[in-house]
Order: sequence, then structure tokens, then C-alpha cells
Amino acid sequence: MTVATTVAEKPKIVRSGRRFMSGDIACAEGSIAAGCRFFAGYPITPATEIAEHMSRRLPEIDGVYIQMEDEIASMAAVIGASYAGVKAMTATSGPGFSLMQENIGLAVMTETPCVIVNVMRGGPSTGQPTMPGQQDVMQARWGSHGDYEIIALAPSSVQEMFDLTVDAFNFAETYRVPTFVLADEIVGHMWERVNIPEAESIRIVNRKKPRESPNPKFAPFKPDADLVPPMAVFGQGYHFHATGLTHDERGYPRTESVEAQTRLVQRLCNKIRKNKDKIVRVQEDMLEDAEVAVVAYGIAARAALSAVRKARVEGVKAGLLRLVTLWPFPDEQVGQVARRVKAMVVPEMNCGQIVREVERASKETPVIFLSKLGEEPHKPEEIFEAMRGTLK
Amino acid sequence: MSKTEVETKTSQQKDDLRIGVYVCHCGLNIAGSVDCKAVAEFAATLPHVVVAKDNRYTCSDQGQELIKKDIREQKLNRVVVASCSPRMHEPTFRRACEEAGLNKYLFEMANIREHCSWVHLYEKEAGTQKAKDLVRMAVAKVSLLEPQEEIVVPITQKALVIGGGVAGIQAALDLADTGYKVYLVEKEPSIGGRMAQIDKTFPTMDCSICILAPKMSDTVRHPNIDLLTNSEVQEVKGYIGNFKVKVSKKPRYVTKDCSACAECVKVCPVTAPNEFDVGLATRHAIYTPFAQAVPSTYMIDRNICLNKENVIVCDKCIKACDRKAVDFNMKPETLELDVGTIIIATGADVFDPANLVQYGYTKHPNVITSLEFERLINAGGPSGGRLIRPSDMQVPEAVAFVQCVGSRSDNANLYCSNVCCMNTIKDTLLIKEHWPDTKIHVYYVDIRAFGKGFEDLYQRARKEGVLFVRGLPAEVFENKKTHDLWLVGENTLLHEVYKTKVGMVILSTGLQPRHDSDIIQRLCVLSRTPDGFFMEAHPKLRPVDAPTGGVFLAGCAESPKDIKDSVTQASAAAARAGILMAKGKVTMEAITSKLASDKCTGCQLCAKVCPYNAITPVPERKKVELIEAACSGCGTCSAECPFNAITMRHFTDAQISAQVDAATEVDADKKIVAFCCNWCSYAGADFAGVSRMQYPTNVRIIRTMCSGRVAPKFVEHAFARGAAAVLVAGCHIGDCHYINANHQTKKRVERLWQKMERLGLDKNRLQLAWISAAEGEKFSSQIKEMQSIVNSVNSGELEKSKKMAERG
Amino acid sequence: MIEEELRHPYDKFLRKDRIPHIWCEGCGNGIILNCFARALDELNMDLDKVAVVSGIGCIGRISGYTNTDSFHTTHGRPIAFATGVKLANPELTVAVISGDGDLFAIGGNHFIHAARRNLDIKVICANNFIYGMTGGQGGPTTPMDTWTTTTPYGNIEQAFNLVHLASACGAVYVARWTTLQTRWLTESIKKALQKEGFSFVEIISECPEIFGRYNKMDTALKMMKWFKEASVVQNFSDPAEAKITPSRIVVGEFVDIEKPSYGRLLKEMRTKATQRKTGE
Amino acid sequence: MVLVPVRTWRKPLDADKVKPPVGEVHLVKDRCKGCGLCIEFCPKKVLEESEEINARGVHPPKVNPNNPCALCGFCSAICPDFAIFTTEKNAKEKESKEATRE
Repeated sequence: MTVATTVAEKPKIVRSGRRFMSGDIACAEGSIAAGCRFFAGYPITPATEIAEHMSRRLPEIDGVYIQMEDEIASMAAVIGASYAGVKAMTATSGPGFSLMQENIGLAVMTETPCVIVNVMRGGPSTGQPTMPGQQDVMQARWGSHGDYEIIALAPSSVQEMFDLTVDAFNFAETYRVPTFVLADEIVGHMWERVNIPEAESIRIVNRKKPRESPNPKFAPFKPDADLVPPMAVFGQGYHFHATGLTHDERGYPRTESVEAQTRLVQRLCNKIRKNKDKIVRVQEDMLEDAEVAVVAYGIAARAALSAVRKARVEGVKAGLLRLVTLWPFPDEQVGQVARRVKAMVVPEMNCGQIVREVERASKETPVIFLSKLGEEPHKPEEIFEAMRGTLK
Repeated sequence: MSKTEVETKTSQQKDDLRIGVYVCHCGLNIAGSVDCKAVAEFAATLPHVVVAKDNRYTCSDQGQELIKKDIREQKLNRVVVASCSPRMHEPTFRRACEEAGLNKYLFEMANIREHCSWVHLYEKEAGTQKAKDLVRMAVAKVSLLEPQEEIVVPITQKALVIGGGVAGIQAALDLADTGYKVYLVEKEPSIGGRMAQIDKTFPTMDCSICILAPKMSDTVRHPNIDLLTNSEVQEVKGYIGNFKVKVSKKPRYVTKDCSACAECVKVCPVTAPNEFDVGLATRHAIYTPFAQAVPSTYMIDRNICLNKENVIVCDKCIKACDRKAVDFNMKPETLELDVGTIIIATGADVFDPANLVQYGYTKHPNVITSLEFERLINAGGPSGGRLIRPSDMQVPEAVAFVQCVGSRSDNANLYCSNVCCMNTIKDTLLIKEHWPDTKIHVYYVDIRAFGKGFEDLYQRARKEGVLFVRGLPAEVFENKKTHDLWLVGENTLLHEVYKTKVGMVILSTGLQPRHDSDIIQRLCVLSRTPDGFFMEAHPKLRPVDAPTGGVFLAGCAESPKDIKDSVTQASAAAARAGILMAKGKVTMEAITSKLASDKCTGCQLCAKVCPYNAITPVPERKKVELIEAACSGCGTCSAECPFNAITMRHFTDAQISAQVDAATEVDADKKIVAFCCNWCSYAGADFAGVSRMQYPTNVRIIRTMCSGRVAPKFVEHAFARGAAAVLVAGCHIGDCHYINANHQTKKRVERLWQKMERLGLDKNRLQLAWISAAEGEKFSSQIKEMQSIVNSVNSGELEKSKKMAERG
Repeated sequence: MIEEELRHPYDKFLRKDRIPHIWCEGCGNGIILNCFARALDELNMDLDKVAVVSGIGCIGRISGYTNTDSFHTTHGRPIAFATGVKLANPELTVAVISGDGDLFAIGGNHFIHAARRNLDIKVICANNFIYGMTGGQGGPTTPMDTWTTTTPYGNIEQAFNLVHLASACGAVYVARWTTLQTRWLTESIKKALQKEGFSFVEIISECPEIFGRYNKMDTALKMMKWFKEASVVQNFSDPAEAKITPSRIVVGEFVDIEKPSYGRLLKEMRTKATQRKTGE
Repeated sequence: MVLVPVRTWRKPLDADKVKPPVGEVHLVKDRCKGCGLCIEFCPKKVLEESEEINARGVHPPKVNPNNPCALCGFCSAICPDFAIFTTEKNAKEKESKEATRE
């Protein structure tokens, strides 16, 4: 990816430098920096600004923005673009996310690198379009039918909206898997200063290309050691076939074979599970000597941080474990912390989703759940009170 | 002249009728076997006759002047001329009357030539007696005639030419150049006809297609000509000046975009013998009949094309065509044309010599027809102009021509085909030109070299050493190995048998009427002469007019003729049609029906029988309505009406009864009263006259326009008057000039027969005969046959039949 | 025989290791595949630049048989998927081959919008009036009064007139043929493949095993006989009048117009965008 | 279309020159599913059902030697199973050479 400083006329691809922008725009810029040249979407609060920004930016840089007739189509188009060799993304929120689920399954089955941004809002159903939420965390993991693994990242700042979108593309390309950016209304609409690095310094991963040249025996779904098959794309002469049906390494349907089903589905899960350590990321704050830990992600993590700081001032040994990767879930990291602390507090803007994973990972250590629904995110005081409560 | 005026005027005239009778000698044509003076003297004794004269040629200027003079001076208000057939001179005398200020419908003719003098050449007395009767009948009718006003109808100034041979092309071009719109209908894919198939033309020996091709392209390019190939006339309705024609146009399956590049032909997988080359060459399913075809657009013969119905199995031509001109979705169209005149130039068929087994055509490969010869000798033909024997493709050393194949023979056509002699002579010279050493024998009956330059050509052939032998071969044998041929026959000049060996025999086949002539005949209500060709209105004076007004004949459709004659006749026909259209209007004879609404009860019987739907029922008023313009005057409605509500102008009940009365005034019991339709039977009787066919003198012919006019009451009236027998004669079923009016004739006569049987009468006394204009023979024999019936009638029988009318 | 098999002229358009295909005896899908191959052959297309996309249903399997890049999407989504492919790589010729249920029931929305946008893809619809793979249920094209497993009392729904729908939505090329008219069908597929913009070819395709069996035409021959007797070619007649009834199947080309494709407009818009000074 | 009735009884003189190509039918027997479309719609009735039973348990068509193939190729166009195709007879040698070259 070259920086477009050469021609004064040409708009820059990566708008490096310190900039003030909203989370949605940062996400859009991040995708572009990561090499996204195709966006298909459908207007929905609070993700619309991403589409709007893409519609302005992509044409400048020979990208494609298209507003499809619905989110089903958007997701299908994204898969199509990816198979045509272009990095592709869509952005939506709850209801649209639900519509996308079937084709997310198709993306999983056909191992399509693509990024789905879900700026979460209050549900269920139409719910509260303009209010924040973290209610789609489990849907992101289990939303489509069948067994599979995906990757989901949770930004909690505008800067992260940029950075994690880049990472999301890198993961998608590395593991040929749909990757989610699970933001929320607040992070999406929040304006902050963002530091966009120089293009060269941005790490970009591109999908593996087939090492063999086109030949009749070519097997498009034959995995390497990392369980990820190199990806051929349309128009390069491989004449390969891909299908949502259970298939063999040639890509041909195997609708009756137990062996094929087992092999395929297990590999689809294992290529993520076996590479978990390369994927999972968390951020630790003041956990070294902590007696109580807050486990949080997204917008909740920001309140959690000030709560921890406040606690330290009050003499409470508190720390924060911020989950950057939600899926695959960071069991080890949570487990380690759990073993060190007396209790854990999990604030989420839902009725308890990630907390179940935390409980699973933290064994005996007591876990206090702080639920929040509607406009207001958690207040640091609430989290602080909860921590102090655990130590009484 | 309004109806009431007419009535008052005639009623005045009733009181003082002043009739002039003129008996014509027609040289000796009449005077030879009829005592014209006596007839004139007799006429003078008839009621209201104030002038009765006989003269040599009434149709001459003097004759006509005399009539005019008498009308003026003697105040004649009715005129009778006893001379030839009204079909010949009625127009002449009507004009004379008109010029003298007498309404032409106050004129009547007595046909004492065709119907009397010529058919009773040797019975002067009886002939004269008959002539007197005929005059008596004419006078009886004329005294009841009323002045009539003719309606004038406009003429559509467009012409239809049927047939795109050289005659049709010429006629179309002439009319188009005159400025009339012409529809030229040709059923083949290209115009050109026979002439296009011929190599050279006699006597000038110039290349046939070379002189025809320019005319063909003129035709297709002419702004006034609408060329409809692959088309056939389906229906002709209406009348002179106002024909409505339906033409069905078969699809070519190739659009006008065709550039005739022939790429399609190269890939077409099916072949068939090319009709144009008489099967000597091959064509494909997609083809053009010949190089110079017009239009040049190719066409697909769906009969052999692999693609049937909706399934396109083979798309080779479609793919081969750059211009995307192949279109299997083309559908047949029906075009409706309004034309004022029709020229029939449908040409002739070639006699099929396979029927004459002695010549071995279709058995011996080297026996060919003159048409096959034309294609062989033609540089553009299947052999590239080499005269080769089909058996071995070798040029023969000796050839023989056999003349009159299918002509002038009892077991084929009786007539001379007119062109074969000269065609053969031309062919012999062509052979001599290319292969001088070839021995050529021509076996003939007579050599007919009658035309301009023909004799020279004949002599040239003789000088070139062509051997002309009088006497046709009795048989042609083949040497199975060499396929050489032996001709065996008698040289009737030297009275010796000849046995000649040749490499090839050319049968000089004659021409015959189109196998499907009957279709055109029916559509345009034409007549045909015994040889089957279309009959002209008059053999001398109207040789290109058909009997039906507004229809004309050109080329071989009328009789076998060569190119020159065809072109001449075509131009003549075009001129005749042009004259009609130039007038822009035509007066319809005032012989149509009139309805007396007060007598009409709305029973609708008339409406049911009217062939022209000219009568429409008006049930709410319990009446019918009569559209005079649509009426053609057959009179079958009037014959059907039980309430005498319909009058046929110029053929009223009263007038016809008066003729019956007059015909039966003396010796009724020996007489035959014959009702003959104008177009066929009356003309048939004329034809008998023209052919001098002798038959008994006791028949009295009453002319009606159609046999459908003959009401049962006329027949009953004849019997009531004591007539020995009655003949009702009309066109053959299907040939009726009024579409199907004669079906009513049949029904009515059958009803009469039943009645006669019921009354115990001898139904043979009423005869029904279908006699065409060409069947003079049939007419005379019909009269001869009826004699026995006449003789068998006894007084008792007569008395009974006199009461027939009264009894139900 | 093997040696001949190698020489079947169209083998090069097929994934030979997948032939014979799964379709029933006499199934129209095979004829459609055949015509598609013939079209590619006659246009002498670069197979590297052709992508075949299909949805769910019997005909959906077709993408598995064409020797091109191919994708077998979820039910109803081939057009949406194809949108992504075509826009991401404009030099590909993208053919969507799918069934009437896939394209017009579950996928109907994508069809009308792709046509509206004049997206440069070729949609070939095998219309067999029924859901074959699921055993013969009624669908958006099932004629009135027809018997299917879900219309046991006869179908009471009006059927879609697909060519009318396509032209109303703005398709630049619209044709309908039966599988019997392979020649015209192939020509239409060729036209569609060459034309810029949203092209639609509807193929009335026989399903003797299911539709036929339920409706007294239990062999391909019987159904073809119906096509032969009922079909009427009416090129460029009003698609609204192009009815399909037991006695009449109006076939032909209905629309062939020129209109800039979405791709072309997108390209033009891009040039505008790139030349624009970024006001920052 | 009805032309003037001419008795076309002779073998046209150029019959041997303008011989339309004769086709040869090739069957991929084991692909045939026996739908019979090729048999039904062959315009020259070249094909008929055979007695033999192929790998798929149906009767593939067989060629009737009395009816020469016109090479329209419809059998191959209508075959749903790529089981039949035609080539030009005399062109066969040259074609097979090519085949081996490939």
C-alpha cells in the first residue's frame, strides 16, 4: 500500500496524523487503511455514519461503495467481493446483524475473509436505536446455525475503532474467517482525538495466495499446517468451485459423507481454536497486586478504568482486565487473574452475556455482575461500590 | 329520373306505343336461310308496330342511321332489331337509340342469327317461322319495357395482375407507366415465368433472360408496382371497377436484408431437384430459383427444411447469415386489395410426356423434353450449356426431335400448341451453332412457320442440314447398354418405314392450361373454351376482355402463344384496363332489383337466397331492406318472393310472361320454351350458332341474366300455355356468374318435378341442363334429345299440365 | 467409448469429474447447461474471466458443473453475491443461473434491485413452475389451478410473469424460451453474455419427474410436446401480454435496449471523485 | 410451396457435386439417461432406442444405418447429458489426428 502523496490531486488513502473524529469515521478510515476497497451496507442507526463516510471515501480511491437493498444482500455482496479478491466490509447494528446471520454462516463455510462491524444498540427487535448496548455479543458468537468459530474485537475508544478495524481485517485475511468489530452506540458516536500512523507503519496482512498455478487438480480448500487454505480468487484461471454445502478440499459438495462433514466442520473450528494465542488480546491495568478485578470491554471498560483509579485513591486494591478480543474468549487470561484476586466485577450493557464466560473461566472466584440497560452507561461510582462490596 | 316520373311517363306511353322493327339480313348469314322480308312483313302486323323494315346490315352506319331517323321522324318509342346475338350488338343498337334520344332500355333484340339462321341452315321455312316467333317475342317484351336510369359507380384506379411471367410483367409495366398503381401477384418465389427458363428466343435468336432480366428489375423497382411473390389470389369479391381481392402471401423466411451472398446455401444440409432447372440441377432448402431471380431475396422451402413447426433443429443458415436475414418466425399474411381492373396472365403448364408411353420418357434417360433441352443448352444451366446425355454426360452425335408431343392428338390435347415447331427449329439451329456435325432429325406432322421471320428460320434450318421427316415415331426403343435410342415410324411422304438411331431424343412438348385454372376461373367467374384455356368475351372483337366486366386476359392463359404474342396481348390488356380506369367511373346496367316495400311481409326468403347479401332483414318493421349498389341483378330474390314484392328491372315477370305468351301463341304443343342464362347457356346457344351446329327449330329461347331468375310460375305459365316441354339452362354448378344463384335454380326445378309427379305429369317435359358458354355441342344435343319428349306428349297430358298452375 | 467421451466437444466447459450430473432423466437443467456451454463456445469466451453463480435448488447445482470460477450461494442470494463479484472485479463476466423460486420468491428483492441498478450481470432463470429439490411445492411461478404438494386443491395464487417483471424493473435485455428452442435460447444467452447491463433470460424448463408427474406429463417427451404445441414466438411483443397458459406459452425476445450499466456510472463517478481536491 | 408441377424424376446432373455433408453420430453411452429427446427430435430419424442397457440401466439410442445423418447437430444440442454429438464423416480422419495431437 503506497501513500498517495505523489500526486497533489490524488486524495490520500491513509489520512495519517492526529485527527479529531467520531468512532464510526475512525472505523471507516481504519478499514481503508487496512486495504478495504469494498463496502456494501444498508442505513441503520447508529452505524450509518460508517456507510456515509465510506460512500465519500471509497470512490476517491477506486473503491466500491454500494448501498444494497437490505443487510442480507449487503453480507452476500461482501462475500462476493472478497471472492473477487477485494477486502470487503459491512457495518450495521442489531436488526441488520440478525438479517446477516445466514450469510455469515456462508462466509464461515466458504472461509471468506470479511469484516462485519456491529455498532450495538438497545434491543431486542427495534429496541432503542439511539441508545447504546452490548447485547449482540453472544449473537456474534452463535448467531448463525451450525458449529463454527469466528473472531470478535471490542473497541472502547475512537482510537481503537481505527486500530481494531485494521486488526479485524488482518485476522480475517490470516484465518479466512468473518471477523467482527463489536462497537456500541457511544463509541461509535463519540468524538475523540485519533492518532493515525503513517501508512508504512501500519501492519497489513493479506490472504495467502495459492502456491501452485492453475491446474485441473487444484484443491481450493486444501489447508496448510495452520489449517487455513491459501485462497484462490475469481478471474485468475483456477476455475474453482465454492459452496455453502459441506464440501471436500476440491470444493465439491459432499452432502452425504460423515467423514467430510466431520473433517470440514472441525477444521473450521480448529483453525481458530488452535491459533487462539495468536488472536486473543487483553489489556491489564493495576492487576499486579489487585484483590478485586473488573473484567470489562467496550464502553463499560472506560467507566471501569476510572472506577479502578478511584478505588486505588480510596485504598482499595483494584485492577482492570479489559477484553480486547471477545471471541475466541480469553479463558486463560481471565483464569490467571481469577486465581490472583478475591472477586471479580463484570459490568455489561446487557442482562449478562460475557459474564457467563467469565464465570466459566474464573472457577471458584466469585463474580459480581453489573447490568446496565438504556441511555446511561455504568457510572464509575457504581462499579467502585460493587468492588468495595466484594471486599467487605 | 325519379320513380314516379318514370311511372307517369310509361303510363302515358302505354296508350300510344310506337314500335319499330328492323330485320337484318346480315348479308346472307341470316337471309341465306330466313326470309327476312317475310319476317319484316309479319312484324308489321304485330300490335303497336308502326315501322317494320328489313335491310342488309342493320349494324352498319346506314342501318343505324335509319333507326335514328325513324325514331326522330316516326316518333318511335320502342325499337326491336332482329339480327345477331345481343351479346354481340345490343350495345351498338342501344347507343343508336340513345343518340336519337330514346332511352336505351326501350330497345330489344331478336337473335335470329346464332339462334336461328345459323342453326337451321337447311330449313328455310321452319327457320323463317321461328324468326317470326322470335320477333313476336321481342315485340311482346319491348312493349312492356320501361326506360331505366343507370347508376354510375366510380372505378378504383388500381389494377391487379395475376401471374408474373413475361405477359404479366409487360401488362404491369404498361399500366404502371401509364400511372396506375399495380399489384403484381406471382405464386412462385420469382417473377420471370417460362421465358426465364428458355435459352434463346425465336426467330431472332436473342438470349431470353438477357432481354427479360431488365424488364424484371424494372418491375421490382417501379414505384407504381407492388410486387407480391410467393403469393396467391384467395378471393375476389365485388364488380367491375370495384373488386375487393384477398391475396395470401407465403413467408420466405428470409427478410429483405438478404444480400443474396449465398453463404447460407453453402451450409444448408438438405437438397432437392431445382424446379427451375426441371430437376436437372440441385437446389438447397434455402435457395433462389435462378441467378437473375427477382426479387433476389432468398427463401426457405419449409417442405424440405429440417426445421418443422416450432422446433429449430438446424440453425446453419441462421448462423451463416451476417445480415441476420433468416427469420423462421415469419408468418403467412393475407393482404386485402381494392382494385378496379384485373389482368389474368397465369400462363400455361407444359404437357407431361410420361403419359405417352411410346416415347419412353422417364424410362429412357436420354429422352428429354424441350424444356429440359432449354436448360441443358443454356450457358447458365446445369450443364453449363453443354448438350449432354443424362446417361453418360456425353454430347450426342445424333439427336431427334419429336413434334406435337401432347398436341393435335386424340390421346392428348386436340389443339396445336402453336410454339413447338418454331421452338424446335430454333433448337436445331442452336445445336448446329455449337456442334455443327450433329445429325439432327425432326419428326413432325406439319411444320407451322406462320409468323414474321418464321419461314426464314425454317429454311435456315433446312440449309444447315437439319433433316425434317414427316411422320411421328410409333415408338422409341432404347439400347440398354449404350442408352442409344431407336426411333421407328413411317415417313408419310415417302410412305416408307424409318428406323433411326440417335443419342438423344427431344420431345417437343406442347402447352396446356394450368392444372389449377379452375381456381382462377371460379374466383373471377370466367369461362373456358373446350381446350381448357380462358375464354375471351368475343373471339374477334374483344379478344383480351374476359366475359366478366373489368377482367382481361393476357398470354398463355388465354391460349398457347409465343413471347411476342404474349407481350402484344399483355399490352393490349393493359390498354383495355387503362381505358376503363381512365374513365374513372362505370355505369352499371340498370337490370338490378327493386323492392316494393308495401308488398313485402318481411318473410326474409329473398334475403336467404341473395348471393351478395344485398338484402338485409328488418324484423322490427317486418320488412327487408335492399341495397341496390350491392345487387348484381341475378334475380333469384324476385324468383323466390311469394308476394311479387321484388321487380327485376328490364326482366320483369310481366315481360318474361309476355315472351312466353308470344313463344306459345302458335303450335305450342310442338314447342320447347327454353330459359337460358345470359352468361353460359345463352352464350352456349350462341356458340352452337357460331359453330353452325344444326338442331330442331322448335325451341324458343328466353334470355334471363341468371337461371336463378326463372321463377316456377314462368315454367307453370309455359305449360299453362300448352308448351310441350320446358328447358331451364344455366351455368355449371360452381361456375355461376352470380356466385351460387344457380343452386336455387336446382332447388326450384326439383320442387317443380315433385309437383309434376304429384299431379301425374311426365316430369321429363321439364328439363334442367348445365351448359357452359363453350358447350354449343351440349346445347344442340340437349334440344335434339328433347324431341322424343315433345313427340310423346299427348293432348291429355297437355290438358293436365295446363291446369298445373292452378293446382297446389 | 472413453476415447469418445474425451472428445465430447463441450467437455472442456464442464468439470468432467462431476459428470454425469445429479439431474433426473430428461431434466431441462441439463439442456440449459448444454446451451450455456454452447454459448461460451460460440462466443469463444475466455473461461478465466467467467464466473458462474447459482442459488439453491436443482438448477443451483449448475455452478458445480461449469468449468469456470463458480459459487453456490445461499438460497435466494446469488444476485446479491454476484453484485459483489462484478463490482469488485469488473472484467469478469458474471452469470447467475438459478431457479424461479430462488430468484423470484426468496430472492425476488435482489432481482428487482439489481435490474433497477442495471448491474452488469446475466441472470438466467430455469423456470420449471415448481420447487423440485424439496419435492414439488408451489411457488411464485406455479400456474393457477396447478397441482403441487402444497396446492392439493389446485393453486389459487397468480403466477409471476417473469419477463414482464424484468422489463418493468429496467432490464436491458429480456428473453424467454423453452428448452425445446435450444437454438434461439443459445442465441439469447449469447446476446445476454455480450450485452452491457442487466440481462435476463427466462427458460421454461421441463421437470418431468415432479411437475410433469403431478400434471399428466410424466416424461420429458410429454413436456417437450407441450412446449412444441403451446409455444408461440412473438419477438418484441408486449411482455405484459406474454402469458403462460396450458395452451399458450409466449416466447421470444422482449427487450433489447441500451442503457449505461451501474459499473460504467460507478467508474465515471470515481473519476469525478478522484479529481476532486480533498478540501482539508 | 406448390411450384409448377415439374416431374423431377431424374437424378440431378450435379447430384454428386453438391452432396450435402453426411454426419457421424458419436454416443457417450454411459452418460445417457434415456430421456429419448434425441430420438424424438432427430429430423432424419437417424436414431432409435437400442436393446442394450448401459451403466445407468437405460437403453441408449443407436444409429439406424439406413437414414443418413444431416449433421444438424440437434441431438447434441438437446441432450441434457452431453451423451451424444456428431461430426462430419469424411472430416473424421483429420479430426481424430487433432484429437491425438492434443
